[in-house]
Amino acid sequence: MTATADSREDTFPKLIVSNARIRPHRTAFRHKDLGIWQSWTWAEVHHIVRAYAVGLLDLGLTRGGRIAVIGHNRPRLYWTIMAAQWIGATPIPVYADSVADEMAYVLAHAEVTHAAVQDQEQVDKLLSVASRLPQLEHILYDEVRGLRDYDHHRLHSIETVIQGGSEQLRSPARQAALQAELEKGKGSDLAVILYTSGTTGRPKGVMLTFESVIAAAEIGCNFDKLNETDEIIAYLPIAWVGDHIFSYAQAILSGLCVNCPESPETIADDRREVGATYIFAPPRVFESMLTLTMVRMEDASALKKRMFTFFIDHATKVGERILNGDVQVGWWDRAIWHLGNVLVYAPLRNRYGMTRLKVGYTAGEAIGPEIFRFYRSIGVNLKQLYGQTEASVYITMQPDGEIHADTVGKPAPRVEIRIAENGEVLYRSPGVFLGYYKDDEKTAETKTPDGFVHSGDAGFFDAAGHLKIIDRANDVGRLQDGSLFPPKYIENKLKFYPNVKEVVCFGSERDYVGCFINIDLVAVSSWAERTGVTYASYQELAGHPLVYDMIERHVDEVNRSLAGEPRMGGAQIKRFLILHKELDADDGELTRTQKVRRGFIAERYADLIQALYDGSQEKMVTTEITFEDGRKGTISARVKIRDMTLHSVESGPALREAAE
Amino acid sequence: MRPPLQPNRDTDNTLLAVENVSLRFGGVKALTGVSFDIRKGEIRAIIGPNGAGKTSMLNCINGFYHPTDGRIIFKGEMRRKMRPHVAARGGIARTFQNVALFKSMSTLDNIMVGRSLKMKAGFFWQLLRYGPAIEEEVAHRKVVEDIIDFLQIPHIRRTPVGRLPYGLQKRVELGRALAMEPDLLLLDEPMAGMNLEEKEDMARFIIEVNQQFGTTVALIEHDMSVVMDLSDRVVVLEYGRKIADGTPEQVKSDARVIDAYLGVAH
Amino acid sequence: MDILYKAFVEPFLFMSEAPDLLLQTLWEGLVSGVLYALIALGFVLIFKASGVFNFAQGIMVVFAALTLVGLYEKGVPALLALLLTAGVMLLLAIAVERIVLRPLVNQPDIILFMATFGLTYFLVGLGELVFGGSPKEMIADALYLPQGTTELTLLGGPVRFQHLDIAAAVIASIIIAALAVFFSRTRIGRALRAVADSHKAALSVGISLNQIWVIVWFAAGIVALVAGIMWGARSGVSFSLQIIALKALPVLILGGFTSVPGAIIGGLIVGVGEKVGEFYWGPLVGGGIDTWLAYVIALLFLLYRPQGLFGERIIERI
Amino acid sequence: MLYREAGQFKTTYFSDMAVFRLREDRTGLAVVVVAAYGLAFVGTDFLLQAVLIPFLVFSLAAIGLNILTGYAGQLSLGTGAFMGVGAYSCYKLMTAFPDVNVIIWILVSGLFSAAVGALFGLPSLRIKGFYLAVATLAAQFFLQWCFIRVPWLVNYNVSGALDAPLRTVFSIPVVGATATSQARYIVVLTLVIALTWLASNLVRGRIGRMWIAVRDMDLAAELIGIRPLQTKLLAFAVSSYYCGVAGALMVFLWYGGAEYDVFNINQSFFILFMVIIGGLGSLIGSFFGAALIFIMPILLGIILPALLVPFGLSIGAETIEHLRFMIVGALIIFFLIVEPHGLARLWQIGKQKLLVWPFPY
Repeated sequence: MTATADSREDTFPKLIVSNARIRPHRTAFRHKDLGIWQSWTWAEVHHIVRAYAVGLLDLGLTRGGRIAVIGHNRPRLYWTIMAAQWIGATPIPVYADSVADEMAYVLAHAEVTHAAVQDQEQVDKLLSVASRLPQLEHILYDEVRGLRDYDHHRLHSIETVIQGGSEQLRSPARQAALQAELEKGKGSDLAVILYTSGTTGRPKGVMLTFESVIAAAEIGCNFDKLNETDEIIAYLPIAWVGDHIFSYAQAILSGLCVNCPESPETIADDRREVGATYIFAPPRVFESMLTLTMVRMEDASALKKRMFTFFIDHATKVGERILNGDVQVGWWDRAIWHLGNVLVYAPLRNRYGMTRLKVGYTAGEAIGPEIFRFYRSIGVNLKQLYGQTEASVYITMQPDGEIHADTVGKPAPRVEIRIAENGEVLYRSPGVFLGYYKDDEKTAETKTPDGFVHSGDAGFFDAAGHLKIIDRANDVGRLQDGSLFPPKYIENKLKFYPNVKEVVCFGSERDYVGCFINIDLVAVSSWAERTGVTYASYQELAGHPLVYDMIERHVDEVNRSLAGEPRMGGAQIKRFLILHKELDADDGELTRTQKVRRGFIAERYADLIQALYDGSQEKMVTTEITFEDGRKGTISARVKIRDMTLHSVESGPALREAAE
Repeated sequence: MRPPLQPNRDTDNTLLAVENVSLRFGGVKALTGVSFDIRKGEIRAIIGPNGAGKTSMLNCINGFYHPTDGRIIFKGEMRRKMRPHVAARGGIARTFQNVALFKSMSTLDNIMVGRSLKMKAGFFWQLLRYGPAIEEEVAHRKVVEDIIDFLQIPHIRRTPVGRLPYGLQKRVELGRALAMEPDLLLLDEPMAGMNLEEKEDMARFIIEVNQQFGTTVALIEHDMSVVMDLSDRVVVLEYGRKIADGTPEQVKSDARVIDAYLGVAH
Repeated sequence: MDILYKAFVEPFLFMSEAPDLLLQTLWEGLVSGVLYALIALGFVLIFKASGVFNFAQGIMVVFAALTLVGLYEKGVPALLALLLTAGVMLLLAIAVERIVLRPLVNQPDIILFMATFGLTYFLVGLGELVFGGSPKEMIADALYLPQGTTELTLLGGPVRFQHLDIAAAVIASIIIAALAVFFSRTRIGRALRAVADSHKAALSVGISLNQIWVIVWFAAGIVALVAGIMWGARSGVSFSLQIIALKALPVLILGGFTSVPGAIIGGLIVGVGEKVGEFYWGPLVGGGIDTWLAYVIALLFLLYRPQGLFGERIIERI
Repeated sequence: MLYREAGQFKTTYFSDMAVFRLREDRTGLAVVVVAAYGLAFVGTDFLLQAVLIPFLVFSLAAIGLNILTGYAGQLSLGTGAFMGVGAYSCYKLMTAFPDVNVIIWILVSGLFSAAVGALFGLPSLRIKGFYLAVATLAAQFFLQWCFIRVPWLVNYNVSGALDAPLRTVFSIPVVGATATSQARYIVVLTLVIALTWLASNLVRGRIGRMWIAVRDMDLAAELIGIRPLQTKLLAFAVSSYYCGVAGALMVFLWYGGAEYDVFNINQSFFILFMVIIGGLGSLIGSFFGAALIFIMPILLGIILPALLVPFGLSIGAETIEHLRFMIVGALIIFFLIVEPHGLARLWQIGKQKLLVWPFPY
C-alpha cells in the first residue's frame, strides 16, 4: 500500500495514532541494545509517545515551546520528537558531535527550554555551557550510565518521565486533555526546526511545517513505493534533514521500521544484520565502503584477487545495463554477470548489508561516477537525488531506468524548477520551508515572492531533461584570463580517487588554478604498507615524495580530462600541495556534514595559498589544532609544492556560461 | 572523586571477621596472627609490599587455603575448612592477580558461567533445552547483558577471552564475579598492568558496584593513589603481619606504614 | 567369611608353607619388572627431554626386534644385523624429529601424544609390510644369549632360574647403569637434563634442541631394541608385544614420568606385584588378573599420592 | 559466499542462542538429515552395513568421549570398555525381558555404562591429566577381564560370545540375522540424531559451560561455586552413557554379535583418535573424526588397488591392509601438523571464509 496522508491526519502524532490503529503489531522501531534488537510495535510506540507527551507537559513543555534533541539515533530521541509534536512544541534536533560552543549557539538561538539528550557526554556538554543557556530548564537523558550521582533537580531520565506520564494517563481527564492537544495540531503548524551548518557563517534554523514535511515524505514514499514491510537503518545525524525525512517522516507515513544501531562504531555490523531495504547516505559512506573493499581485497589470495578483478571488470562493462533493463546485453555477458553474481556481487552486497535493498539514495554532494557505477554494476539499485533542507530534501530524483552518474535526475513529483540568468537553480514545491528562524532578512533573500527558493547551486538541464549541478553558484569563478573556474567540479574529479580525501581549489581572479590536497589515510597507509613506505605520522606520510608522485599522477589525469572538455580546459591545476593535517570539523575547516569551508580555509592557510602563487617550492607553516577533548595544540610542517605540466586545450567553442 | 557521605552504610555491621589467622607452608610463614574485619557495604583495601601475604589472605578468606591457625567468621558463621565452592555459594566472589578466565569461552559465556549457581533447571530439562531450562537461560542472559553493558564491553561479547588484551580480560573477570551477585567481592590487584584510562574505568566500576548494588569490596592494590581514593578503610600487611589498620588518612600518617611500605615504594 | 578367609588368610598360609614357590614367583616378577623398567626407561628418556608422551615406544620395541630378526632371516650375520638395526633406529629418530616433532613444536601435550599414536600406526603398517605379520622366533642363539635352566634347591624346594632371565636381568641392569652414567657424567647427558628444566639452558650448552631430540629418540630406540630382544627371546616376536608397552604406564605413574630410578623401582613393584597377585590371588577370581592388576595398583597408589613416588608435592597457585 | 546473513537479525535472546543462528546453516542441516534418510532407500547393503552404520556408531562413541575429553577435559582411555558395558547390559536386558522393545533396552543399557563410568571417574577428583588415563586404563583392563571371566554376562554361552537374538520394532526385525541393513540403518540413524541433539542441548547450557570451565581452569571454576567432583562425574556418566549406547548399537545392529575383544584398548584408542582428529570440544568434529578415521581406510582399500592396476601391479589384500595402516598413520600426523585443533576447526574456518567472502577477513 502506498502511503497517502488522510486529510485528517495532517500531523505526525495523528499519523502515529492511525499507525497504531492500522498496523498495531508491525514493528516500528528496533534498537540494537544488550545484544539483541529490542523491538517496539506501532501500538507500543503510540502508547509510549502518549505517556511521554504527558510527561513533557508536566515538565512544563507546552504548545509553542521548544525542545532540543541531542544524540545519536535512538528510539527514545525519535519518540521525543513525536511527543513534543503531540503537544505542539517544536523539536530541534542538534548534531550529537557538535562541540559545546556550537551547541550553545544553537540552543540559545532557538531559546530552548528543554533538552532531551542521549547520555552523560551530552549532559556534561550542556552543563558546561549552562551559563549561556539561562532559559534551559530541564535536561532529559536516555542512558543513565554515570549520571546516577548528578543533581537530579533539573535532570530526568526519559524512562521515568514516560513512566510518570503513563501513570498520569490513568486519569480520564488527562487522557482527554491529551486528545485535545492532538486535535489542536494542524498541518500548517511548525513541525521542526532544522539547523543547517551552512558552509559559511553561523547555522540557520530552517522552519518546516507538518504540511511540507509530510508532503516531502509523500513524494519519496510514492516514488519508490515504500510500505510497512520496509526497513531503514537510522545512523545519520538526526539533525540532518535527510535523516529527518527518511527515518522519521517517511517511517511514520508509510509505517516502515526504523532500526537504530548499537553505536557509531558497530554501524558496519549492524547494517549487515539489519539488511535494510531502503537506505539513504551521503557519498562518503559509499566511498569509504568501496575503499575498504579494495583495501581488503589487496590482502586476499592471488587467485581470489584475480577472480574479483575479472568479475568486477565484467560488471563495469555490462552490470549497469543489466540493472537498467537494457535488452541489448548478450546472453553470454548476462551469463557471466550471473556467475559473477554468485561468486562476487551477491556476497559483496551481503557484506554491505544490501542483500534486501530495494533502493538506495545518495545525496548531499556529488558522488564519483566510478563509485556510483560500481554499486549499480554489482546490482545495487543506487540512485542520486538532489535536495536541500529548505526543500525538505526533494528537488530532483532519478527515475528507474534513467540513471546517469553525472546528473541528479529529473524534477521530483510536484517540484517546479527554474534556472536563473546566472545559472542558479530555483525550485518551488509543497515541501519548501516556512523561513529561517529569527532571520527574516535571510528568508527574504532566499525565497522569491512567488514562492521559489534560491538553491545557491549552479546547474543546467541536459538534453534528456536531467539536472546537472556544477557548483555553488557563488563559487563558480573566473581566472584572470577569463576562463571558467568551477572549483567543486575540479575538486570532485580529484576526490574520486580513493587516495584523495579532500581537495580545495583556488583560482578565482588568479593566474592559474592551484590546490590543497588531503590524502585518505586508510587508502594511502594501505598503499604504503604494500609498497614498503614507512612513516611515523600522518604528517610524514603526507609529505612523502612517493606519495607526492602518486598524487601527481592523479592530478595529471584530472588535467587531461579537463583539457578534453572545452569549457574547462583553462581550469587545469598548475600547482598543488598536500596538506600536512587532515581537515577537521573540530578545527572549523569542515562543516559537521564534512563539507569543506572554503573561506575559512583560505584565511587559515593564507601563507600556503601565497606560496602556491609566488612560485616557491616549499613553505614552513605552523597550524593550531583542536584535540578531541577540546584542548588546543600546534603542529608545524614544511609543505612542498609541485608544478604540473598542463595539457594542451583542444580547440573548441569559446568559453561559455556553464549553466544554460 | 568519592562523595564522603555513605547513607546506606551500617558501619557497625561486620560482614567478615578474620581472627588471629596464621598460614604456614612447611617452614614458610605466609601469615602470622592477622586479625581485621570487613564491614557490610564498605570498600576495604589490603595493602603491603610484595610478599606481605596479601594474596594468601584472600586465598584464606575464600577457602582456597585453610589457615593453619585462627578463624574466619563470615556472616556470623565460623569457617575453617571450607572448600572454595562452598565460599562461592556463601556469597564470596573473587578476581585474580593473573586473570583466571576460561580462555576458550567467549566473554558472554564466561560471565554466564558466573551465573551457574543461580541456575536451577534440572538435568532433564537441560537435556531437552526446553521449559525451565531455556526460560532460565534467557533470564540469565538478560542479567549477563546488563553486566556487559555496565562494564561497557558489548563489542567483545562473542570474542573468546583468550584473544582479548589484558585490560579487557580483567574487566570480563570482574563481570564474571559480578554475575555471582556476591555479598563480598575480593579483588586481587584489579588494576595491575593497566594504563591510566583503564584504571580510571576500573575504579569507576568498583565504586559503582559498591554504591549501586551495595556490594562489599575487599581489594588488594599497589597503586597508592587508587587505594586512597577508593577505599573506606585500609589494612596494611608486612611479612605476614598486620602493621596498621584504619582510614586511608590514618594509615597514610602511620609511621610504621611509611617506613615499611610508602617509604620503600616511593 | 569363607571369601575373607580365601582372600586374606589362605594366600599367606600358602606362602609360608611353600617358600620356594614364593621365591620362584618373586624371581619371575623381578625379571619382568626389570624388563618393564627397561621399556619405561624409553618413555622417561623421551618425556624428560621433549615432554612427549611417546605412545610409540611399545611399537618401537616390536619394530626393532622385527627388524633384527628379519635381517637375520635375509642372511645377514647376527652381529651385523644388530648394528644395522641400531642404524635403522637412528634413521627413525632422525625421521621422527624432522617429520613429526619439528612441525609440532609448542603444541599441547595431547597433540604430540596423538602424533606418536599416528607414528605407531605407521610403524605397524611398515613392519608388517616389510617383515610380514606372523610371529617370529627371536634369534637368541645367534646373539649368544644363554639357554637352559639352572635348578637350585632353595628354601626347601626346587627353584628354577632360566639362564635367559638371568641374562635379561643383567643386561637390563647394565643398560640402566649406563644410562645413569650417561645422564650424570657426559656433556650431552647434562644437556639433556638441562633441557628438561629449560630449553634456553640447553642452548647455552651448545646443543640444539633438534639434536637433543634425535639423541633421545635414538637412545630410546636402542633401549627398545634391547627390550625387544629380551622380550622376544622369552615370548616370541609379534605385534602383541606392544601391549606390554601400556604396562609401562603404571610403572611411570608409580615412578614419576621423569625419574630414572623411579622407572626402575616402579617397574619392579609392578612386575613383582603382578606376578604375586596373579599366583596367589588370581585363582580366587578365575585367573588372568595380571592384565589389570598393575593399573589398579597404580590407581590406588595415585589416590594416596597423586604426584607419584618421586614427584614433588604440588602446591596449587592461582 | 553461500551465506546471506544480511537481514538475519535477532530480536529475542531465545533466537540469539540458537545452535544454528543463520538460515543457511539450518537449511544445510535439514538437507543433510533428509539425505541421510534418503540413503536408507538408495544405498547398497555394503554402503549401509559396512560404511554408514559403523560410521554412525563410531560418531556416537566419539561424541561420548568428546563430552568427557573435549568438553570436560578429562582424558579417558577406557572408551572401549564403557562401550562393552553397554553391549553386555543390553544383552542381559534383551534376553531377560525379551518382550520389551529392544530400542528401550539399548537406551537403558547406557545407564549401566553411565554408572560404571561415574564409578571409574571418582579418582578424577584427585588425579589429573595423563595420570587420570591410568584410572581409565584400569577400567579398560578390569572390565575387559570381567567380560571374559564372568560367564553370567553371556548367559553361560559356551562360546563366550555375544549373539544377537531376533528382535523387532513394529514387527520389522532390527536385531538378529534376519534384520535388513536398511532397518538397522534407520534405527541407528534415528538414535544418533536424537542423541546428538540432546548432547548439543547439554553442552550449550549451564552444564556444558560448567564442563568447559572445569576443563579450562578447574581452580577458577571451583572458586565461582562449581563443584568439581560432581561436574566431572556428570561428564563421566554422560560420556559413558553415549559410549554404552554406541557399544550396544555396535554389537547388535552392526556386528550382529561379538566377542569380548572388540572392546579392547585399541578400540579406545581408535575413538580417542576420532575425537582428536575431529576436534576436541566439537560435536560436529566427532562426526568428521569418525568419517576420517573409519571411512578413509575403507576408501583407501578401494582406491589403492585401483591405482596400482595401471602399473600392472596387483597386490594382495594383506599388503593393502598394511599400506592402509601406514597411510592412516601418516595422515594422522599430517592432520595434526596442519590443524592441531582438528577438522572441526577447519570446518569453522571454512564457514567463516564463506561468511566474509569475497573478503579475506
